[in-house]
Amino acid sequence: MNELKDNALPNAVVSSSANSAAHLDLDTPDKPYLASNELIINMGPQHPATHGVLRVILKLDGEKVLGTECVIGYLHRGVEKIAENRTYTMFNPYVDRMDYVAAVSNGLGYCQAVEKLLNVEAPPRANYIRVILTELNRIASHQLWLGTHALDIGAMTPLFYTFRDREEILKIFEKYCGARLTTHAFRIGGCQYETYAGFEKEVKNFLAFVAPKIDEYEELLTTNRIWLERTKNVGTISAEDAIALGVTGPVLRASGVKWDIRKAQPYANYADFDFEVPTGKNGDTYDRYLVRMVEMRQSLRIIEQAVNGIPEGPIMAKVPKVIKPAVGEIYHSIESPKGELGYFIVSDGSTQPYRLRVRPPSFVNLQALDVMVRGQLVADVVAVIGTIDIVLGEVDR
Amino acid sequence: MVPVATPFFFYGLAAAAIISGLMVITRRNAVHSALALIVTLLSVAGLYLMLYAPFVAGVQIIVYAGGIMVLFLFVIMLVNIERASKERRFNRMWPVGLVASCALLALFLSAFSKGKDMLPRVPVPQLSEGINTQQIGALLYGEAGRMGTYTFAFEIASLLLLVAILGAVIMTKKRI
Amino acid sequence: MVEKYKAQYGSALDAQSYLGQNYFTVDRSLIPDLLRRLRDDERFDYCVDVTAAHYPKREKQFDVFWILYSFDRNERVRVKTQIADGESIPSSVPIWPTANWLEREVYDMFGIKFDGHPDMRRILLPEDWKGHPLRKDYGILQQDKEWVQINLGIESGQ
Amino acid sequence: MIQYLMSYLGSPLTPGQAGNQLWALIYVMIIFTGVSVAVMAMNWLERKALAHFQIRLGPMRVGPHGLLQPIADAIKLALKEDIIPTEADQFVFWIAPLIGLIASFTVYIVIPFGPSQAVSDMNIGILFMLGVSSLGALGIVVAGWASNSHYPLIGALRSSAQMVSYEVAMGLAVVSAIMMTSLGSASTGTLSMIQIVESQQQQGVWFLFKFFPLGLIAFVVFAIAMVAETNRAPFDMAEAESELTAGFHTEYSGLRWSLFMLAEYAAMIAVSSIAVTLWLGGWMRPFPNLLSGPTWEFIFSLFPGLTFAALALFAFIGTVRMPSHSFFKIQKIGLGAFGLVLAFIALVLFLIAIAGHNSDTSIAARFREGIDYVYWFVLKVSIFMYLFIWYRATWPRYRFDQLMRIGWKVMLPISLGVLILTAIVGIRQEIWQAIQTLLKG
Repeated sequence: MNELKDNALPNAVVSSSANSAAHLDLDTPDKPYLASNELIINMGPQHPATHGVLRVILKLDGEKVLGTECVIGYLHRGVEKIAENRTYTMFNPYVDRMDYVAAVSNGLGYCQAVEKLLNVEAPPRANYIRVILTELNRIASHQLWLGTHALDIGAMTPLFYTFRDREEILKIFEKYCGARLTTHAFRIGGCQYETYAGFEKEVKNFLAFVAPKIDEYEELLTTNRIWLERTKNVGTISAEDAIALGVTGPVLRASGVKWDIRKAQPYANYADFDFEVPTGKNGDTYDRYLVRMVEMRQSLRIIEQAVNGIPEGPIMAKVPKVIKPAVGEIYHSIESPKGELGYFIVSDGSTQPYRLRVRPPSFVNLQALDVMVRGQLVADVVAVIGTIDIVLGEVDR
Repeated sequence: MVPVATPFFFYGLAAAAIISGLMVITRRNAVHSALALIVTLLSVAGLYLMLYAPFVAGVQIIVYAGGIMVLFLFVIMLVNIERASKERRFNRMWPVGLVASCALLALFLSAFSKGKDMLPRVPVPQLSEGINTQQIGALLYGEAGRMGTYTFAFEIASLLLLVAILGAVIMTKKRI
Repeated sequence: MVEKYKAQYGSALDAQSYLGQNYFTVDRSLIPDLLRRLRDDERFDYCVDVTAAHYPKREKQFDVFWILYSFDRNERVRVKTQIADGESIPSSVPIWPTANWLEREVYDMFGIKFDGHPDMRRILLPEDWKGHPLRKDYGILQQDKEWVQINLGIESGQ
Repeated sequence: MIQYLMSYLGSPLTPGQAGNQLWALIYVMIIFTGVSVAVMAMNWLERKALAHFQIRLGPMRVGPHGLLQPIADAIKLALKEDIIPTEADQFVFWIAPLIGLIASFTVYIVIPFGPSQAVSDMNIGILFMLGVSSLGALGIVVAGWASNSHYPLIGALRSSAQMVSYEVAMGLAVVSAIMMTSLGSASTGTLSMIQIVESQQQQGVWFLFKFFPLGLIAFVVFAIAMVAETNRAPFDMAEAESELTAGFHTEYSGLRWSLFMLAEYAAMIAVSSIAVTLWLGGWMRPFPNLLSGPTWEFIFSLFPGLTFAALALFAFIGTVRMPSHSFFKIQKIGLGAFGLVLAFIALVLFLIAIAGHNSDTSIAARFREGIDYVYWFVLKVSIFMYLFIWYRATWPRYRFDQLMRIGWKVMLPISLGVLILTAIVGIRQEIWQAIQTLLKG
């Protein structure tokens, strides 16, 4: 009987995934003759809206989602294993390859974690540079998120607008450190490069350039009826659920939890800056969109303050040539554009980390997908995947 | 208004209707049957056109071929086709069907043998194609203050359909 | 808080601090209990991470870590315990649902089983992969050649 | 021969009415090629316009400003490997694109490009159009099913439900326009496309403005429903690329896929033609009654020439503005030549207009009239085509349940209400008389 039923499903059913879909409870009781079937759809790993190589197995009743199962790991490169076989300095560029959209944030988290382990502080000027670049990177990451998210929901045009403006940020990165995407901008103990001539002016120009552009995106979407219908009450997650599922970043804030590591446990010199932490009320896709839009504006505020207040001075702290931290373990986390990005380092006193664990925000946030889309429609799945803002490089590491 | 190759089209359409009608009941695959049924409906629409009844032909296409058959296909697609096609096509009921079709054949044969005597000898008025739609309207709804011949029947039929729609809605909706 | 637990659990619990970060080193037997109490009584309602480290030369080969955070107290704490190879440990999914994937990853990478986990399967690596890559005895260039040959059709297995 | 030509050109009848099969065949061929070329042009235009909406350039490499891109695309698609999945239902998979294509091309039989510029003037014209274009849904449904794959199946289910529901609102909106044909001072109701336009001329008003705002509302309902009917953004559920990869044509490739595209664009033009015919006065130029007389005729007949002249001017400006690098040499020559062709067409059109103005019964006059009709019709249709592109660039996609909700809970009641109101307003005098007699008696 079961065999017959399986045959009846069109052949897109992933037969090879039988074991991975096992807990979706495929063995529903037999339906009477001519009953409509539940569809099992394999979304991805090659699908335009899964942002890379995420594979989601959807169990559908018509268009309604009864359950999801994420299959990840297609991009697994064993970053944590690599870390155990590289010195602290050598591993630094590798972290850029995790969340390649927000490489600067990754680098900042790693450098600060090792600095903490060594018990050194980066000098103030380095901190200012770090904050400027990290916040620029946050804007770039949110822009990329906005473009792809809007494209998932069917609005093509914002994608091109955001990419046009993101280009300006990447130009600044390129001028500063020579790379656009995987920047490797910071070193353990500070920054390697002094800012180039005209850096401040260029950043200020960018601020003046991008503020109206953000209005432009909002004009296209914020009050658009279709956008509202597609995002309001879609993928809702309550604050309790969000905390229980360990969701962080804009997704958590949209559920109404006012928690941002930049405020709660300030790192670098975020304590010096004046900025707001936006929160949402309903925890739906629209609130997450609004939160991220406000975050972009707040990032602009931070950058403005940082550029105006950037002090003179050294950019590197005194760090030994060969980094050899004492035996011990440390956890350090920062607020990456996606959420809490943590590094847990166990040192055995040698030049290489004994164990380096990355706490990836996308990985943990992706867990909430199932809660968010249950009972919604197929079209909402792509909207929710977009709104969680995952980067598969970080999910799979 | 000279009809073009009338016998050719008549026999062509009739043959298409009959062959596709046979295919409807012999195809194992329900979607193939549905497609054959569409061909049947379209051929019948063609026959209507030859009878100078373009409105009926148009309605046939728009309602049956365009609307109802799409819904048919919609339902068929949701259904377990592979299993249905594995079932025996002509099951236990075939003697009943045979008897019924034999009776129908006998009726047709008797009508045919008695020939034209059965039909009224009054020549059917040749209507112009142009006013076919208006005439249907007049028959169904009446014209110039006069009730049409079939107004009452038409309204009754629409009431029946409304009841059927209500029934369907109540059956499918769990909570009203 | 520390005194309270020390008084209750005695020598099975040891509270330490390194570079300003607090952690408990506890006996394996305390595990589901202590975590639950940390969540319920001390409001550590957010499980940041579950991870492990491998020490092949020790008798109890694995360190398992829970990194916890409390929104109310704005405070982080780590819980650390040691288990031997092949030993399993109670799952913390009933306490924090977020531990689901995190524990699966630990299982995937170290081969540590969690009792009571709803779905103890590999997460990043394919289900029938052999070996657990983050163990120290798993070489950095090592691969499950057989799996690669069968599933990807690559002759050399690399 | 010339006599024969004259006799046809002088005839106020369509070839179908005149029973002239040869002319009908020639017309069919002209329309078929015309629509195919229009689809290609539309393809280029859509990519270009969309690109400019999105601050990019669009195709620039194949020919000057990518003008030859559709041809390159067509060649590419024709030469591509035609893949039929092994598990697909071969026959149905093969026939599905043809159903859609035939349906969307057949409707052109009754589309009037002018009072005699149509293949045939059917007495049930609009009904025929709606019926045949509703057959187009079958192609999509069957294609999705035959692919034997999940995304196409869902796409097919979506599109069948969508088309059937929006057909209802669309049909009611059309009925309210048809009803208006019978509500003039001296006109009878008709379903014929040509007579609908003529009735607008007699009543001296486009149905868009008749019984304001009833005509307008019906038109808007139709304009929304026609986007849904043709599966275009923001109602492109059936091929929502971010959800269903490509919806019903996920498994199609090469020529078969291009047939679907051809059918889609042809259907877009067809529904736009219905809208133009029913509400925007079809082939009529603006103010045919108000600004009549030979002088106005002459002024309006200059428009086709002016349009082409403007296009030629654009081409020349583009030629001049092209960078003077050797790489652009061929492109420059190409664009200049294109401009010259356009200018030549403009010149011919001007000459025809002038010749037609001077003599009133000659072939030239007939020609001028025909060109005018087709020009205004095509102009109105192309406004709709541009709107289709504009929608696509601006709006996100609706979700399926929202789409159905709008169709059934908003559009259907509105169109039904408009229909009833139109009837009441149309026979208000009769109703008033009836009430008066009732009060007296």
